[in-house]
Amino acid sequence: MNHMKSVLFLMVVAMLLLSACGGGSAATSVPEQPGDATEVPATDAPASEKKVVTFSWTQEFTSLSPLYSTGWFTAVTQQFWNCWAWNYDENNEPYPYLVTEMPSFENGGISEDGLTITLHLRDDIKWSDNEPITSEDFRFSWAMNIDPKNIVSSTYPEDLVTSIDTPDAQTVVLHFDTPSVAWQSLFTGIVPAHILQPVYDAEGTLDNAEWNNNPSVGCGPYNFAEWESGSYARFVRNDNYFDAPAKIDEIFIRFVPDDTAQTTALVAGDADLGAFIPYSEVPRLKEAGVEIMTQPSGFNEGIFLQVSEDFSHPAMLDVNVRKAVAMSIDFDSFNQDVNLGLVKTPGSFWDALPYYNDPPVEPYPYDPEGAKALLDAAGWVDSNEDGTRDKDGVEFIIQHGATTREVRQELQAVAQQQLADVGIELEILNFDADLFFATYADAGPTYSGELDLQEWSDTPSGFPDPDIYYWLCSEVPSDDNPSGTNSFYICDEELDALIQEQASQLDPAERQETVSKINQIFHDKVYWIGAWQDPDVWAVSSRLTGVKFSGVTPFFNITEWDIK
Amino acid sequence: MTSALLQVTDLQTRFHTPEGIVHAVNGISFHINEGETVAIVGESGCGKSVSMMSLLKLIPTPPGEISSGTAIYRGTDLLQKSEREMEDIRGKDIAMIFQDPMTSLNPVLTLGRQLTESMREHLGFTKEQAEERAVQMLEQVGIPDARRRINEYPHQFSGGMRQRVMIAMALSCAPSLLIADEPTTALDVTIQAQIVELVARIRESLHMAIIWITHDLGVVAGMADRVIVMYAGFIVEEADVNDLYDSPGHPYTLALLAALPRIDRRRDHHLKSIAGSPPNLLVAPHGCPFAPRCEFVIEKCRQENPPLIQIEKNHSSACWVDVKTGAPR
Amino acid sequence: MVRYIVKRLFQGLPLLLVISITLFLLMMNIGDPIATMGGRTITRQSDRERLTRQLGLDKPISVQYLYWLIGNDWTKVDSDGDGIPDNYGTRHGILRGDFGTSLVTRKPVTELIGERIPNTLLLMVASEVVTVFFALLFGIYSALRQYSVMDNIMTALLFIAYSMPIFFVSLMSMYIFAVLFKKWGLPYLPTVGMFDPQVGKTPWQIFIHMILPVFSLSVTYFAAYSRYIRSTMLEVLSQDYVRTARSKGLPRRQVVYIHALKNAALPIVTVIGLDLPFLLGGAVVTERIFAWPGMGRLFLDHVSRSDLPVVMGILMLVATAVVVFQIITDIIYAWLDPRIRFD
Amino acid sequence: MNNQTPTLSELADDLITPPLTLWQLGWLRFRRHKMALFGGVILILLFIFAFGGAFLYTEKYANFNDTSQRLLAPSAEHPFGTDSIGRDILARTIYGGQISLFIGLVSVIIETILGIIIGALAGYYGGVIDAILMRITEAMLNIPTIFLLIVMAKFFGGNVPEIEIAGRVFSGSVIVIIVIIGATSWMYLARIVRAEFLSLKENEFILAARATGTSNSQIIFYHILPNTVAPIIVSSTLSVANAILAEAYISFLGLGVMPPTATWGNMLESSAKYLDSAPWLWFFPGMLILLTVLSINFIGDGMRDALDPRSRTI
Repeated sequence: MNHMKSVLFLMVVAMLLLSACGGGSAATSVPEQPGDATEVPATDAPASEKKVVTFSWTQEFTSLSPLYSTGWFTAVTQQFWNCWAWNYDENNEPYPYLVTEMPSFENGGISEDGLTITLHLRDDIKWSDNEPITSEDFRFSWAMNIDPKNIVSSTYPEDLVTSIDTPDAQTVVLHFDTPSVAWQSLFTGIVPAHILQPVYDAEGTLDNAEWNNNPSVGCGPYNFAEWESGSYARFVRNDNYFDAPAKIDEIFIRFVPDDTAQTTALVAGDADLGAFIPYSEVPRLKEAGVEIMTQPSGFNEGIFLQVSEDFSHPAMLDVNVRKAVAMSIDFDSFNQDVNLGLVKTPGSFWDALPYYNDPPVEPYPYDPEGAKALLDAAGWVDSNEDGTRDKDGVEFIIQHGATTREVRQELQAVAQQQLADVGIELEILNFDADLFFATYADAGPTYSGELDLQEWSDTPSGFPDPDIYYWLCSEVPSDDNPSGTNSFYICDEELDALIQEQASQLDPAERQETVSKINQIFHDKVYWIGAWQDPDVWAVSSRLTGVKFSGVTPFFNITEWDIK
Repeated sequence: MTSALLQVTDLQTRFHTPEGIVHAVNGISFHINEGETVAIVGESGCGKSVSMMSLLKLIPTPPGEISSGTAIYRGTDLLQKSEREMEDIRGKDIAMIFQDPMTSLNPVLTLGRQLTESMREHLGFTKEQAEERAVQMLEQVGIPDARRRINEYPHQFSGGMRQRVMIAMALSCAPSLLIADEPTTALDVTIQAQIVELVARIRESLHMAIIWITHDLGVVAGMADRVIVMYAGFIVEEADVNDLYDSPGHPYTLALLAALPRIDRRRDHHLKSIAGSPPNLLVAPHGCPFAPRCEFVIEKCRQENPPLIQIEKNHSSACWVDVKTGAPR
Repeated sequence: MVRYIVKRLFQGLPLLLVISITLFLLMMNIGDPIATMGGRTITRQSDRERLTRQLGLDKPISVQYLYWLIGNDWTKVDSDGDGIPDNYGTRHGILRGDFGTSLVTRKPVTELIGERIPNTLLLMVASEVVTVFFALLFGIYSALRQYSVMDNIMTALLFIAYSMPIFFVSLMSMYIFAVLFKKWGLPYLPTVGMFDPQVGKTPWQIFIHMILPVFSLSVTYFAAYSRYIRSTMLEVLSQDYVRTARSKGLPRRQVVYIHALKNAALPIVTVIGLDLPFLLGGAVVTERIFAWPGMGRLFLDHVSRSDLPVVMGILMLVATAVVVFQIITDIIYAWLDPRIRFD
Repeated sequence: MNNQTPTLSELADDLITPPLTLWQLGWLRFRRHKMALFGGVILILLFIFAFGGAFLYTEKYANFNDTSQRLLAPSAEHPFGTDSIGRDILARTIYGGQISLFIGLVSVIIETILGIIIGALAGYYGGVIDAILMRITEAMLNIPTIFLLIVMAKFFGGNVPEIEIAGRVFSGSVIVIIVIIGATSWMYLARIVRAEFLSLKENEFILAARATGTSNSQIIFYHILPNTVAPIIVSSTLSVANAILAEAYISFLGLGVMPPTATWGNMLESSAKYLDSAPWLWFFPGMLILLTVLSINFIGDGMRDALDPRSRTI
């Protein structure tokens, strides 16, 4: 005992070295742990025989299951191993994938009253375990989505479907109470009934299904292989794929937490593909020979104006004043300088949908003198000569709130200075996203009435469908409606009617007319000011060939990609 | 006269502190013969411990500095030796025991370990041999049940016991010189006597020289052959023990003796304390350092520091005044 | 001894309870977890109401805490939104080892944390070892040569290192060892991640990816520890028993490494022992800068989405580790110091 | 530097030093502490930089942006270069420095007040009050500070309007940061104060004061507290450095002071992106933080040696 103790005494240092060995052995044992070391590309047969591409994701996906996934990166990753009923091409046009043709009035897929939609499935489609994909899988996917025992991420638009009939294995009949354009957003990913039905029967929920994070069976060109949280995920070619097999053998996704890391990896050739490239990183990438591809995905960065008798600054109720605000900020120069001329200032919320942005709406030009004139005319003058305009004793001080994203803060600073030049004082505020978008019930900042200008990037909700809903009067939050999303408190009867109308117009031509009217109202009444187009920005290594992107299903032609 | 075991000449030790240079020892010279016991007496801060630690080069340098002097031990100068060579002297030839037995033993090592390590180092003993010897030593210094207690830690012993352990430790390599730095000061009076007696007994059996540092003249009366009195880093008087007690040759010694309770004094005799406080060693000595407190002070004392001169056989004193007559020398 | 440990553990429990209640109250206002669940778009009203109910976020805070603490499998909950409790809950509560399920990833929190702990420990233990090793080296060296030129230079350097914000060290080291070295054509170090996917997760890869984060983490702690060890050693070296050991003619080595270091080890071990549990939490800033997939990054990722179960799980894990390590440190201290006995 | 000069009593036996008050002695010791003096000079220069610089550049200029002048390398016109929207970094470090130093000082005042009150109450009254307060202290110490800071920053981050102080407009997050730094850092000080109170309250002069019926608050504030000033000052000085660092960390993580108010910390926030393309973005604010923390640490160390020689450094 005594001897032992004196040994330990001497080993204060050694003790720590011991723990070092612990650390060291952890390091050496790591490679053996997840999957076999033999699966790691480098230790496998000659790397040249195997085509491996590395994609870098700045955010890790959450769950892989289409039911539980949230966020863009998850949805995008599904393109590798899961499948949608229809895909979208590089023009964001849908084309049939699991179905034989897109349902329409013409081919009878959509009934005259718009309440029944019939999908005809291909008969050669199958899961990666060779089980056929049938109408039952479709029905099961839908049923699981709306099952209250599953805490899925979103039940929209599945909850618009009242029932599904499956007369045979290749026919899926959807029934609606009211015609809805949102049908196009159905079946964005399906789940295998033959795998998950037993799980649901046993557990009463799919929430904890192992398949969610380890989807052993899929239907895409690749199979899920492994996923190590915080580090990487791997997908290998699905040899049972029902379409033409992919040319690249393996997709390695590496999670890098920030843009700098991503750029470094791309420049060094450690990554072949990067998504969500900030414009500030573009010059470095181009310089290194990395190709930058942009693909409209419906998103536009924009300023949402709060127009409410109850909350807004009185000046903002005047449409001419709102016009003046729009004319006071030099978005073009900002996009030229800070966004490096890669994007334009959008005039319309539907900027990425030329079909609906027709006739195209142009943004208000940068015209501080014109803005001053408008403000003067509206009665907002600097009567007390403190540098800020005022009227009836009320100073023209408005608030601009956004999340903490850097480029937004930069625009805020620029806007603050430019608005000051025309005599409007802008207070700028920033919040974390989970605070910024907190609800009326949680007294989120956008609902407090404090923020006259609210800035984020958004898209028509069913892109490439032009549907929108925030501005509906029914979305105006109140104590009775605490989850309403209309943080602008805009209840414009004309607008409300038009938004409701387009939502059930299944005929594209009629729809185009309605949306154009909405588009014009947005512009004329200045409910939304476009800041910059926010397309998907991809960085693609020059060694990749055949690369195309869609703004909806980005990897629609992943099977055609190859390595030089 | 036998040749000196240790001859110290002009030893000077200073400390470089942020406040300035502390002149702790200012050129002292003395000797000690084989088997002789010399007591060094003085108030706290007079430099007696520092001078002894200087001999063994135990002064932390920096800030300490042995600025001059020689210490010839058996023909070689200790002060010229390297640290490595000193390691062979310390504990083996010259051992030391310290004032506070409570803090002088390492609290986290067993007594056995602390007792045996110098024997293993200096005498090349095996662990078993050293332990055997350690038990003997402990028994010799009066620790009962030594074989068991050797595995215990210092905190399991009382102060007196610890000082006995310290003595056993110091004597384990049979040194020819033992420096005892106020070994009894921290102890109870009864224990003090036991320790003094113990050291005296061992001295006989080992034929060992002892330098006994103390601020208490009473303790040394019974055992010292010679007494050296130090003040402010100087030796102010040196004499055989009886000469010193009978006819002190320095006012400081006189004052020290006056502060001592004596059995032959009348009960109502008041003990005298020495007025004033010891000098500030930061100031370079000028004149006699005791002058400000001295009853016999004359003008010369303030001008010039008196050298140590022989006043009788084996009796030297550093004073411009003959304390017996009060007249200048 | 066993009684002492049990007693200390029971003393720790109320403390952890207080911590958990306080943190839970704070959690209620750190943001809306459902706000960001819609991905890039705003969560729909119907989904929000359903999720709030299904995740139990509509319950009063006391009930939410209770469910978190002891689970809800003993009571019926309303899962379909008709206002009538229908099914027994499925949660067991943290007291029974169920940390809950992440609101964001729907994975069990224990799994999420479990995946990250090895990475964090790898990084943190490595830097602790590097730190302590060099701190002992430097601390003892400069204590033995107090006031020497080297000691003064080192003290000044340590002060600078001690004052370095970790992100500054990180950025500087990345700039020098990755950017500039690359520019100069020297072998340069990787800056982010744990390994290069092209090469695979080999020990060598992990090692070279660890260098910069370990360096950045070590600089500050190294300085603090060195200064602590130096002053502890100085204090010990001025003790009487060290003088005794020297007066016995023991070689310097033995005096320093046996007599002095053994005593200095007591406070040093204490400091290290009390610091160890904090390693679990990882280094938030360092892991973020170097993209290290550890607990710190997990915390940041999930706190930014108000993922209460994960955030609470990490915080409670660290708090518990602190309590446990205090006890362990006490026991080791007592074991090392013969003066302390429990009985 | 840690001037571990052995006291004279350790060297020689005892040496009488001329009687000096704690403060005289402290100043003597401090003055000798070369690094502390050096730190003092640097800190004064930093204050001159941050507050004197305001005479060279207006705040409006510090916030003036021109996107066509972005990311310019240091030049005669912009000695520290420009940032991502063309603001002058020198001017921003000046105004950012004011806020950083302000946050450091004010949050330490809060910390000190909290620490003294909690430590004094616990130490003086003992018993249940002590047990409860020390449990809370322990609880706070059980969570790594950076986690506490993040959680509290989010807790208070919900709604922070701009505020106006002395004619200048700040983001309300300045106040939030000050409060949360103060609220997460008082624990060590509370422990120090408690320990001092525990040892002092049994002293004769306190017992005497009690015996003569002096009220508790008087004893606490007039009798005991003045005797604990030295360790409090040392601890608080070092805390300023920690507070400035805390602000930088939390701002670096994007949870700190919000724009348009610049601080050295939030200037660093997104600069990692420009690691190699525009290193001046992170170099200057980073360097200023380092210098400030360094100089305060020097001063704190000097003060510790001067006023509180017993304490051990870490």
